[in-house]
Amino acid sequence: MQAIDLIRALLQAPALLSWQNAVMIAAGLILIYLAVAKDYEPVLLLPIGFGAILANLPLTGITEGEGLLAVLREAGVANELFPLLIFVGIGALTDFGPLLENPRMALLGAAGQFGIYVTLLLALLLGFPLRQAASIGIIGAIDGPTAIYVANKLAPEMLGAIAVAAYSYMSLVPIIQPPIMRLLTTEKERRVPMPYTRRPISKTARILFPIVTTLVVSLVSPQASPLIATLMLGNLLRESGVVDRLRMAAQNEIANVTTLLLGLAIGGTMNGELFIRVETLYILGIGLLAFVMDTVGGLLFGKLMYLLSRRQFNPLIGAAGISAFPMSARIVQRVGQEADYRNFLLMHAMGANTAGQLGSVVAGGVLLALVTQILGG
Amino acid sequence: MQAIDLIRALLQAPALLSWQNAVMIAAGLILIYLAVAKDYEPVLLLPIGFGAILANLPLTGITEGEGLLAVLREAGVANELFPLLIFVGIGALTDFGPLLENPRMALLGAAGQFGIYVTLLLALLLGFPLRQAASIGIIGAIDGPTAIYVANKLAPEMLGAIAVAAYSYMSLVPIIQPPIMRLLTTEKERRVPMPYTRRPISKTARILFPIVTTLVVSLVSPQASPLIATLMLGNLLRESGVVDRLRMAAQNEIANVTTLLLGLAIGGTMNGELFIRVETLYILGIGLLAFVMDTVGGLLFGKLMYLLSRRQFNPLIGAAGISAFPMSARIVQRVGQEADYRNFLLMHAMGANTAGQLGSVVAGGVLLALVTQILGG
Amino acid sequence: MQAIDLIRALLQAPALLSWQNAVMIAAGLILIYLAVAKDYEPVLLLPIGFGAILANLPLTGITEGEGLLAVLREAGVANELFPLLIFVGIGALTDFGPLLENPRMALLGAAGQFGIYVTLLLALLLGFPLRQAASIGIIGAIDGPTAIYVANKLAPEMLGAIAVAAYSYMSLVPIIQPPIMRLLTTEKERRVPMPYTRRPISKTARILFPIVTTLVVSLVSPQASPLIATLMLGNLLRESGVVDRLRMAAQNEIANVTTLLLGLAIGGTMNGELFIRVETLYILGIGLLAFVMDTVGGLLFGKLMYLLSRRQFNPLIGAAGISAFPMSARIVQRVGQEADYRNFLLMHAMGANTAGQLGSVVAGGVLLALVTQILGG
Amino acid sequence: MPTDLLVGLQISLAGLAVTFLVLGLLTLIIRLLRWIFPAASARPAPKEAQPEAMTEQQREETAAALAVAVSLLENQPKRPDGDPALGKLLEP
Amino acid sequence: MPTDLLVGLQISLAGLAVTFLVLGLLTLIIRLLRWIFPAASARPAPKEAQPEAMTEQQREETAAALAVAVSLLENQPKRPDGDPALGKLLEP
Amino acid sequence: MPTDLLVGLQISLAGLAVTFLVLGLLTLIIRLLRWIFPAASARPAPKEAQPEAMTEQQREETAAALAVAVSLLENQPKRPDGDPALGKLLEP
Ligand code: NA
Ligand code: NA
Ligand code: NA
Repeated sequence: MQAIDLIRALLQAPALLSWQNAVMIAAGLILIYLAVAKDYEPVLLLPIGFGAILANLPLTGITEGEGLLAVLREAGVANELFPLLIFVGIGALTDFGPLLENPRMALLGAAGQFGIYVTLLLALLLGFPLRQAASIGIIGAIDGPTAIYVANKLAPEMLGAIAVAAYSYMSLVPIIQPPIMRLLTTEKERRVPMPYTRRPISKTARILFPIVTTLVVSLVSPQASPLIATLMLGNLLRESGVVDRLRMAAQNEIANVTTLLLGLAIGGTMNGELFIRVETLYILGIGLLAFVMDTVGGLLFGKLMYLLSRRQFNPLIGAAGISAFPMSARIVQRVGQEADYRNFLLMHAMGANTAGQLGSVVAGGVLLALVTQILGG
Repeated sequence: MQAIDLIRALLQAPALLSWQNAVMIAAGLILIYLAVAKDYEPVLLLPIGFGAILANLPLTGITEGEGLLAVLREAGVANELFPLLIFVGIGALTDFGPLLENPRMALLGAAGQFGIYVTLLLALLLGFPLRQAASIGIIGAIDGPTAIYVANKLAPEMLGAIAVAAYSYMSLVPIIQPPIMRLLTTEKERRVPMPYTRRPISKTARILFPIVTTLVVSLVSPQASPLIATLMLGNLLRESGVVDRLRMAAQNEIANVTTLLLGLAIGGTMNGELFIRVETLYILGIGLLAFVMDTVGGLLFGKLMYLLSRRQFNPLIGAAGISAFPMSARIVQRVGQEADYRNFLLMHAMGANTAGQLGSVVAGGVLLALVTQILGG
Repeated sequence: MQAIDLIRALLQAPALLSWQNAVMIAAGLILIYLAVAKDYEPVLLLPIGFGAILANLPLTGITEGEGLLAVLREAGVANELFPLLIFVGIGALTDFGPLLENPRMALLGAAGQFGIYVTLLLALLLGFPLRQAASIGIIGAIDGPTAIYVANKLAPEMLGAIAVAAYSYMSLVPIIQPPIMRLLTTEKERRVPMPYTRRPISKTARILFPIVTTLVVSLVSPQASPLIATLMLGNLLRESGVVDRLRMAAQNEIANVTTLLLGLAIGGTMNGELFIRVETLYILGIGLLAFVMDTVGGLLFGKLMYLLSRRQFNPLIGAAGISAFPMSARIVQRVGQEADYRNFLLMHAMGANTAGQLGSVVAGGVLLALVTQILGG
Repeated sequence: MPTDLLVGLQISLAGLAVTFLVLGLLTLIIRLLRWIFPAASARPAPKEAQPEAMTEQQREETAAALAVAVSLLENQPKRPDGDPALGKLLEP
Repeated sequence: MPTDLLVGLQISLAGLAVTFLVLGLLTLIIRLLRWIFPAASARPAPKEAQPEAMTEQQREETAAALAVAVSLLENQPKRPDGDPALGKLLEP
Repeated sequence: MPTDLLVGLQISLAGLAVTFLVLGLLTLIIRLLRWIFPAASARPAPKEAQPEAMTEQQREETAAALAVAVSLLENQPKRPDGDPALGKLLEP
């Protein structure tokens, strides 16, 4: 064999690049573009996009055997380690104070999961089997780790699309929510003033909150236990005040390293041959609907509270009952101020927003339990 | 099946909560209370307590298969990775200078392991088989990573109780040691002044110390090699002065992340059905005795040195020969000053205290070797 | 069995220490000496040296089964995870700006790999089989992670020696390169002034560079894909400017922790019985030649550019086409200034130097592909 | 298909119900926690997370520092100047 | 042995050729990137990596701060002094 | 049972003996190390961990900085102002 033959034999990869690969590489580039130019959840979409590119380059072996992306998938996605570790970091970063001050906001966190079920039904109507329909529905949790956790258990073949949808739509909060909020509420409703009086919460209550929440949610919905437990563990590290070393490790080292590796591994599942099918388009489309219906659910529940409270409750706050924290609370503040510049809804909306995070986890666990039960029995 | 039946089927977990689970959840809460309110080794007892709670919530699957706590146990406890990595961090944080300045303090680090053997004998008397008795004895090392390392090799079923005992009793140093010190020494002994003259140690000697110690301990006691090697590697990173990046990584990132995950994984072994038995009470009780006997051994050896040195040696320093660093050195300083306010025993006690750390590791390795040999032959 | 017999049975390790073990322990001490006293790549040579010592202490079990070094080897060397993660960190630290400003410098990064092939041929002449000869040749990449990656795939039994050679010789840049530079260039050539005009590079071009490079290199040389992809991922984290959390995690936490563990694991492969053989001496000797021939190749190509550019190109810059970044660029600057104190070659040499990093990765992947193809077909 | 949808509807109803149930429970829990552990009368200055042992430690370090001072005064000829490395060694 | 060496020579030739090819391609790519995406006319001040959302966020925080100020002025008897914890809560 | 206890006693004796032996060895080792590598006569100022290459590097950077300065002076019309990004590029 001559050197020239060797070279020719070497240069096989371009010929093996299928059109599906090319499309997915383009999709990866778009994700990176959205991350960099549009700042759409860049810490996840950039690694996912890069991983998607790598997964579609022929002959690299990077997604198989002991290839890098296969190793990362085994180490942290298949066993759900990475999303759970990220939740420890999120918990360490989240201040549940606004919710502790306004406990009635908790119910909005349930209403904001409405889209999960609408989506589930629509997916069933479109012919998806139950476990796939539920996985699509979970996009309505608008919560990356929860979506990854549930999808990986019920329909791992859809993991890439669902993760991308969950994280992308989280970034679309400032674009999608305001028109829905204006459509579903009247000017009068949006102008309802809600005075905010800070209520001090004792340190003991702050420390017991994550522990008791873990106990109650785990007992009522055991399948949600790993999710709620890690989120609450992070919060306990934060509120206990005696383990700052661990809190910093959780919110920095653990969260950052894991986020990078999780993003790469998820991108690594997006091989064109598996990914490019009409189902993927459905997933992305229905996922968007899930998000819209979450907002609708939250707003309608907000309107109910408006009525029940004799017009003392600004229904806009309902839109913050999704888990996109703290973006949707900020949107509520902004839209509320448009109606009346003196409106200060932020702290109320923060309460609803953290409740939305809890609601997403609970809904994810409950959905997992229900589907497992039905399919198992 | 109706929605109401689904819900009913879902809510099974509370009914499955056994009294053992409830007791262990209470125990987990107590550990968290001790960590937060009493500051008892919070970086370990808080994660252990939280892990113990999680391990006793029914149907979560978090300790089995690919559940989070099972994954962490496999990744870092079964193979001893986590305690060894923590030792790298401890070594990077420990200044052996006081011991290098006062090498005769080294022997006190051997005397401070006395409790290990008293406990071992007592456990044999109480009917524990040898490998369990030795694991209980290792609580007398009063050193978390060593205790976890040895117990995991000899009696993994006792890991949770032994780790909890080791870390809890480390925290009790300020409560338990002073009365024993006052009981076993006379006022006259406690007042012995020990002038401290700082002796400069060359950088070369400081750098060679961890290397030579690794060589000697490994050759004399190969089973102690992983423990001493990681502790000394950390110290070499520190003293070499040329790898600050690695030193910081060892004492921060590696130590913190590993501590959190190790604590969770150990808590995860504390399932009520396995944990609640009379043996556990014995372990906790005898472990406390181990700690007391360590202090006694150290003090008696200190009194021997007092006599041999013609009353130039303050026997209180012997109490610092355990590995609870730097707490017991501080206690020695405090009790010494009670007797004579001019007493400055801290630096001497620091020497004995770092020797206690070495002694614990050596004693752990030797015990492991001896038991393995007897059981194997 | 009496206590004294037990002790005697315990103290077997010193008798089992073979002369090979003793030699390797001495070698480990020399590596640590070079790291600490000579500052030769201490972040790697110190852990490698320490690991080599541990691997040669009898009966510790630290390199077998679930021993620490075996666990680390499995976790990050066998699957190439650690070198690739280190590359993410290196990419995050590398500014490819000088290369983007002077793209013609890229070719010097190819010329600087000349030694790989000279070495490969020499090793074949000396009777090494192809896969070993190629692994020895890869020392000529003068790039630690690349050498480890390739050697682990082609000749894992040589991993220790090759890694040590690659990192040691990287440190010898300031000693070895200057005489060769003076020998192969004339005073007149060395005095060629190269004015440096900073050319602004748009942010878009900076961001697209790592992505397009990944695509092109992966398509032309798929076996190089994991290496180039991780290097470029790190650079994308850096240049994108939107994921500073991830960039810091890559260049600090990930790089530092991985470097420490990789060094230990590689040292752990250097057991005397396997390591001490005449081949090892050959490897170390030929490796040094590889380095010299890289420099020669770079300089000769520099002289070619000198001629082609009508004496506008300073051939010294060619010596920076190896991957020892940024040491060789600094050497070029220094030797250039010796000839004419007004010479400012640093930025040009930086361009060639970063190109050398890319060239090393490409050459490594190409070599892997060619050898795999020949041996497979 | 209709069966599937029926199952889906039941899941949706059950899921929404349990989610509201849990979040409702959390409302009660929060009220309960606030009732059992009320904040101190006036709003307390935000207590920085300082474990008790820190003050314990500080006390001991002060004691040690005093001891050093006394010892320095008494041994002045032997130890002419303060040891800058001591502070480091006293660190936990 | 000669066969081996021949193979080695071919590998060397092929390897060097492909390496030069790839690095040559990179030269072209860089020129292309610079041509398609030239830097803005004058050298721009190094644009610090500030994602758009940050300014978005800043705008909102300013709005919120103003709202707080207005609300404070209007409710002065009820809330006598500014709340030092508010700034923390406003953080993302 | 008595056998077990006897074994335990032997383990205890052997264990204590070896532990004292090893710690005793360490005492000797420390004395030996201090004897072979004594600290420099007067107590040296604590030498901060500065690898040699750093000063090497600093020397080169000074040289580079001088070169830049000269080059700037000579090319003043072409490059009107100092380049703020240069310092960054000179970093290792
Ligand atoms: Na949600
Ligand atoms: Na001890
Ligand atoms: Na190279």
